[in-house]
Amino acid sequence: MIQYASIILFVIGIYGLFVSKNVIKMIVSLNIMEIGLNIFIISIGFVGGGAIAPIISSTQDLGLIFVDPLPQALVLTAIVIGVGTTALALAFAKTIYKTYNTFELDEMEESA
Amino acid sequence: MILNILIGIGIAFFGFVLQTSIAGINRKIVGRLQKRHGPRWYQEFIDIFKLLSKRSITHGWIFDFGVIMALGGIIATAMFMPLTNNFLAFENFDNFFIFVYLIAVGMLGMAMSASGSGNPWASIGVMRALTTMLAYEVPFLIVVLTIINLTGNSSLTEIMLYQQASGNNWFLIALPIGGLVGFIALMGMLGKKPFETYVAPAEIASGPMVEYGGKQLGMLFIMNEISAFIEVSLFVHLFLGGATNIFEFLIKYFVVYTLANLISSVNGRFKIDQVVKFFYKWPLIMAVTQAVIAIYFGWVI
Amino acid sequence: MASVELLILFLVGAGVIAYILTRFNTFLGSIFTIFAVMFVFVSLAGYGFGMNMDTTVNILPGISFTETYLGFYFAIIIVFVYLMVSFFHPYYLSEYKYKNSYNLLFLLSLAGILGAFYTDNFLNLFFFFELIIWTTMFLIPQGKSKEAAVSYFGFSIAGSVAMLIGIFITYNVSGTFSIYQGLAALSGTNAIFVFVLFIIAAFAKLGSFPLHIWLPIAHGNAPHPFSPVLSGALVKLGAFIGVLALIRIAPATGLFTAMDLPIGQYVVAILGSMSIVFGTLMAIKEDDAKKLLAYSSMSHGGYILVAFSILNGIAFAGGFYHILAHALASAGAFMAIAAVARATGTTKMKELGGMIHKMPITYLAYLIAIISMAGIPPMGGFISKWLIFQAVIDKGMIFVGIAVFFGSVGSFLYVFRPLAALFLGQELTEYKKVKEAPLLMLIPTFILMGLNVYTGVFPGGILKFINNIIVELGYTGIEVSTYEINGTNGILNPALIGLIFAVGSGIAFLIFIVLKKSRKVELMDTYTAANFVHDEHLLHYAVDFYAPLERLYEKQSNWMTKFYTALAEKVRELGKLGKYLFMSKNISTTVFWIVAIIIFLLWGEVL
Amino acid sequence: MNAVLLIVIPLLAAFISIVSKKIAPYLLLVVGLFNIVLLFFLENGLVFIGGFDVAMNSDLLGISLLLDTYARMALWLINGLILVIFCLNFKSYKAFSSILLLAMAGLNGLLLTNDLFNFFVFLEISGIAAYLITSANKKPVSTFRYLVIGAIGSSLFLFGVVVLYAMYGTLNMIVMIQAIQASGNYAEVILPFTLMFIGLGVEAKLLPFNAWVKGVLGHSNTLTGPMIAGVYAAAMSFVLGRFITNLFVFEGSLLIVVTVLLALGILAGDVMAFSSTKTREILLFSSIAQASIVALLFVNGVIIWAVYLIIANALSKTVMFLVINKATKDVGSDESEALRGLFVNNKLVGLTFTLVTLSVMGLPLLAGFVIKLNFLTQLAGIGQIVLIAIILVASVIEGIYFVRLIVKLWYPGESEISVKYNYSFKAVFIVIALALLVFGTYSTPLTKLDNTIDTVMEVVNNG
Repeated sequence: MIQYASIILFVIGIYGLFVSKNVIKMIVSLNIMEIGLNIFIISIGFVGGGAIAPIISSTQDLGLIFVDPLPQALVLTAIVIGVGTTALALAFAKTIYKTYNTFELDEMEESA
Repeated sequence: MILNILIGIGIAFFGFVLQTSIAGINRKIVGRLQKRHGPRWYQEFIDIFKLLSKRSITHGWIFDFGVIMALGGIIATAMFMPLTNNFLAFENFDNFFIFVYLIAVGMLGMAMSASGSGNPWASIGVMRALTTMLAYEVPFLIVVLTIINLTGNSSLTEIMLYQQASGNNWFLIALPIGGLVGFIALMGMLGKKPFETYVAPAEIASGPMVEYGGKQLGMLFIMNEISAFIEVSLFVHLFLGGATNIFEFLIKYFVVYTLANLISSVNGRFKIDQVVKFFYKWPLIMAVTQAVIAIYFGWVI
Repeated sequence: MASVELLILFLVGAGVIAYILTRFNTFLGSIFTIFAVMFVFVSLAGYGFGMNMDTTVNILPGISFTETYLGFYFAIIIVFVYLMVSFFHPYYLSEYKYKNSYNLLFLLSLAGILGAFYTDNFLNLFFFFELIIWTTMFLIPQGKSKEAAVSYFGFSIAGSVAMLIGIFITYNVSGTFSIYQGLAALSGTNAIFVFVLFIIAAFAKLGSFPLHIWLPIAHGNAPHPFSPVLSGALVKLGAFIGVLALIRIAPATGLFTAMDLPIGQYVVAILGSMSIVFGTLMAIKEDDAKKLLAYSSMSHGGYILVAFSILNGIAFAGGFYHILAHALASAGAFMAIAAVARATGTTKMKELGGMIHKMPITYLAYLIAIISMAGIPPMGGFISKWLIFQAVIDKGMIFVGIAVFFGSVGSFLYVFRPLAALFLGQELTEYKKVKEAPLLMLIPTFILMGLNVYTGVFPGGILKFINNIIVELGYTGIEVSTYEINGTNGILNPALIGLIFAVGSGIAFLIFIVLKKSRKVELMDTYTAANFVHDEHLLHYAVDFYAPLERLYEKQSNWMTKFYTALAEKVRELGKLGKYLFMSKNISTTVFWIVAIIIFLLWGEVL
Repeated sequence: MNAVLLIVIPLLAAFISIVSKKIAPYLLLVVGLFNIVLLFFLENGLVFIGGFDVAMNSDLLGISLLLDTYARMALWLINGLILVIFCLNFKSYKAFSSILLLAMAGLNGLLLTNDLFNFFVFLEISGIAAYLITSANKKPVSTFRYLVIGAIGSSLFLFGVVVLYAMYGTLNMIVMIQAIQASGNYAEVILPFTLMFIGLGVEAKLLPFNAWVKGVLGHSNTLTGPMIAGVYAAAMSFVLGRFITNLFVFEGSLLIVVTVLLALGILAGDVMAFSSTKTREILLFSSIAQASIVALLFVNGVIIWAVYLIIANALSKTVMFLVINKATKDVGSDESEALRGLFVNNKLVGLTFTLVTLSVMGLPLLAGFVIKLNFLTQLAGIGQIVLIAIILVASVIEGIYFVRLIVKLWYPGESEISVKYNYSFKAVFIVIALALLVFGTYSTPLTKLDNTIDTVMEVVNNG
């Protein structure tokens, strides 16, 4: 079920990109898309029957059912990368605003 | 070989004499047509020899070289011409294409010397002569293509023998439309009235001949006569079954030339592009239909 | 035992040396080029006629040669034209922008030609073709126009690409790249595909009807010493491919009953005859002498195509002989025009007149060349035209006949136009001080004059060699004795015709000499119907020489150029559409395409 | 001496260079040279990082790198080109050395890694480096557009990787291939492969996904032009080749769609180049067409000649972009009319540019011809006559617009323009032009290698 929710989030992100002409809106929809993707990755690793987060604590670590740890690790890196790209995008957004003082892509008179 | 050459020169000379005299007779006939007596029958000879005896001007070496080349080419063509089906200078070398193309050497010589004379009338006259040649040549060659395709041989004597052989008759009758096209083309070749634009005396001061006088003009007259002889005898051999003896040849020759002359004397003169349009409309269509009928359907009367 | 491979390497080396020499001094470099080409010609002629060229290959990787009469025949003609033209280099190269690369590219293209005609492997044939194309492409813009190179390159590349696709189809069918096994293994629809593709290549190189736009542009604007090579030699490459396609493949398409000729061959014959007619019509209209000669090469290319599409020995003999006669004639004519252009700086007939007075030898060279080009007896052109006429008449092809006859008579018209407008007529004041071409340039003109006459009067030797080619191609040759050629429906004795013409001219000369000598009068003193004309420009009839004839087909004359410019425009519009579709500024188009592809793919499978 | 140094050293240098700006350019030179030298000593084979080497025989846990001749050639080309491009732009773009180090690390990682997720990470790293490089164009909007499309592409790629992981439970490429071959169920594999193909297609400039190319390369300068068109294009084509030949299983409708896309890419690329008058646009559209040809070759299994084509294209595009961008900077506009007669007073540059363009067009005596002829023969071998026809028609159009460009550049218009190329530029041009000429005429060394340079399949079959 959670997988469908994440795919819907992903599609909303894509729709946002498809429609918006505003730089900031694009960055936001990009993030929505990435979040949808990350949730999807997490949902891949889910194991039924009461599995718990894959954290081995000092008290009781034997005989427990853990959720698949690999996607969790992947998501960590994916989120970090998402942050990196968004930071870069915002930096570019700042320079765009400085040069054209507008965020509307089609108002800028720059050539193709 | 020397004997053949002498016979050839004899034929050329005979052709010249024959044509000049018949031209003289025709001038009397046309005169009669116009209710006057017309000059003596040997008037043409007198004009030519008068011109040859006069002293005239020249416009440089090309002017003279052209005239010599023209007369030489025409004489060479006439030497190949067979008179009857067994009397000709060079055995089985009388190929049809030699005549068509050696005449071209003559034309080229005259054209060169005319435009070499520096007179714009002459160049315009040469231009008109070439355009008329372009006009009448193609339909004529199509009809000849049919004839050669039927007889299977392009030498004139073979064509003559094919027509005289029992069972098939002259091409004028066997290929009626072809014969008509041949005659119209003959009118074009001879430069008779409807297609006389290239020597039109009124418009371009008699075209290529404008700068000539004296011996050059005389030589060109001789050239004109011999080329008329070649063209008419070509028509006789191709369409009227040639001749078994010399008298038959003379009669046919006279009939054809006089007929052409009579038609010419009652006609006006085409403009040069009318000539081209005319030849590429009716004669070409007739020639092609005749060819299609004769070659593809094989209906030869 | 001259080896083909060594000749090619020698040429490449000579090219580099020529580059260095011309950098140092153009005259020296050009002289070196002349000797280089002469060496190649001599060694080729020495060993080639006896068919004992050494075709082993030890240095060049992946290249194999074989010796055929066909290849040798083409090679010897083209090398000869190269040799004749190289005599012109010393006088022309000084005013070109990139002159030192001129000799290099000239020799490189010659190496390509040698290779192309001696190889038996398709890929090598393509390699040498492309080499010739791009080396000659860089030579053309040294002349007047730059666009000439682009259209020349465009059509040549289109032709060689069509050939390459044909090669790969044969490779796919026969599994080998060897020319002779490959073509033999073709059959059915494959044979037709390859035949069509090779014909496109032949048409592109020959400049025949549908693909002829580049011919006048390239030949007209090429540098003066290069256009004889372009029209005399390079056009023959197209004929070579034409021979491969028309004779070697000769696909068994349905038979044309009336003329028992395969339909493929008949279509090529029709296209060939259309290029004869259009070439002649366009040439009659043309004012620039070099463009006029370019159109004449187009119509002669048409003759060659017609000859090779009629599948019998006579037609092939006519075709091969015509290749030789046309090469000599058009090379001679172009060189005469080049000599005039060097002396006066222009080839436009409007601005020229009366060149005969100052350049008589060039005039004679041009006269003999055009007599052969128009196919008039004493010269070579007549023999090949006679043979082709024999074949056309024998097969009873009426419409091709019309075109062939129209072409031969029309050629008489358009060759005469430069003669009258350029050489004869009034002598214009500005060219009074023009000098005759220098001696070095006259040597090739004399050689070509002699050859034109020789090929016209004694064709026996050459026709015997051509018989070897025809037999090699698998057809019966024509019977040729020392003096007589007997075609299917007639015997021709060219020596006799020459002799009789001489006798006739002798008689006419006799008449001329015997009579009174006429008084020399200078040109301005002519009959002008009583109005006084002082300027000879007015008396020189050169502009719009065939005005009444040109008016008849004025409007339809540039259909093809309009068609190709429209084609180029269409491709440009397609490009703009592509940019609009895929390269638009906003991101939504890319997103749209991504989503579209995913949906399209998943439609059938998962959804 | 293990392959991971190729990634770690540049990464380390990138961080150091951020700390001290002065030594950054020299650091880049040293690291570049080190990489090239190191490549000589590394031997082929799988390399494990992260302490799981004991798992060689078990199910290959942990991140592994694969080095084979395929990757070695790619790395040589990439590192060499980055070094050369940076040396040429040493004075003007000194500040970009840290970004170039990052790009070097990312690209080396891309070519070496054998792990799919690890591949996504390196894709992002090199992507970010690319966005930063294009920022040198001073055109923030087109850079931003490149960033957004690049981000979409890589997230689609990640989506595909995760779906594959969900199906086959592993991220290691070799185990994945074995699993796919075992399952043999074609239907379920379509979705991930399309997503990954689109993800890679964006970076490899394949047709529908490359809207960003026009903006980025249209305004490129002597650094961004060669980097994006030369280095990044080559790297992405290598990676695409590796995926297409080994991982992707193209059959049925996917194969048709991909082939149609690529064929359309070739024709549209050349037609768009034909219709553009700006020189840089002509070059970028022709590189789009070349990229599609390379992808098409990989789809049809012609590996070795596709690799040579990538190398030849990378070298030629670097030279062409350097020449044109330098001229545009001096002249001010890149309209082909404005650049008329560029080579009149710098003949040497003109000669090398012409030779390189002839090689891209595939004319004899140059490497381009040998490569084109061979890959067409291989295509003919597998009966792809239609593809050959499309490639050749496109090469006709390409020939025409390149000749039009060359003729314009060689022959001056009315205005005389003066463009100065310093010696380092000329040296690089001569070396590349000579290499193309030598390999064009004497082509036996090219035929020594063959398709086995990509050993992934070998490792898959025998462990």
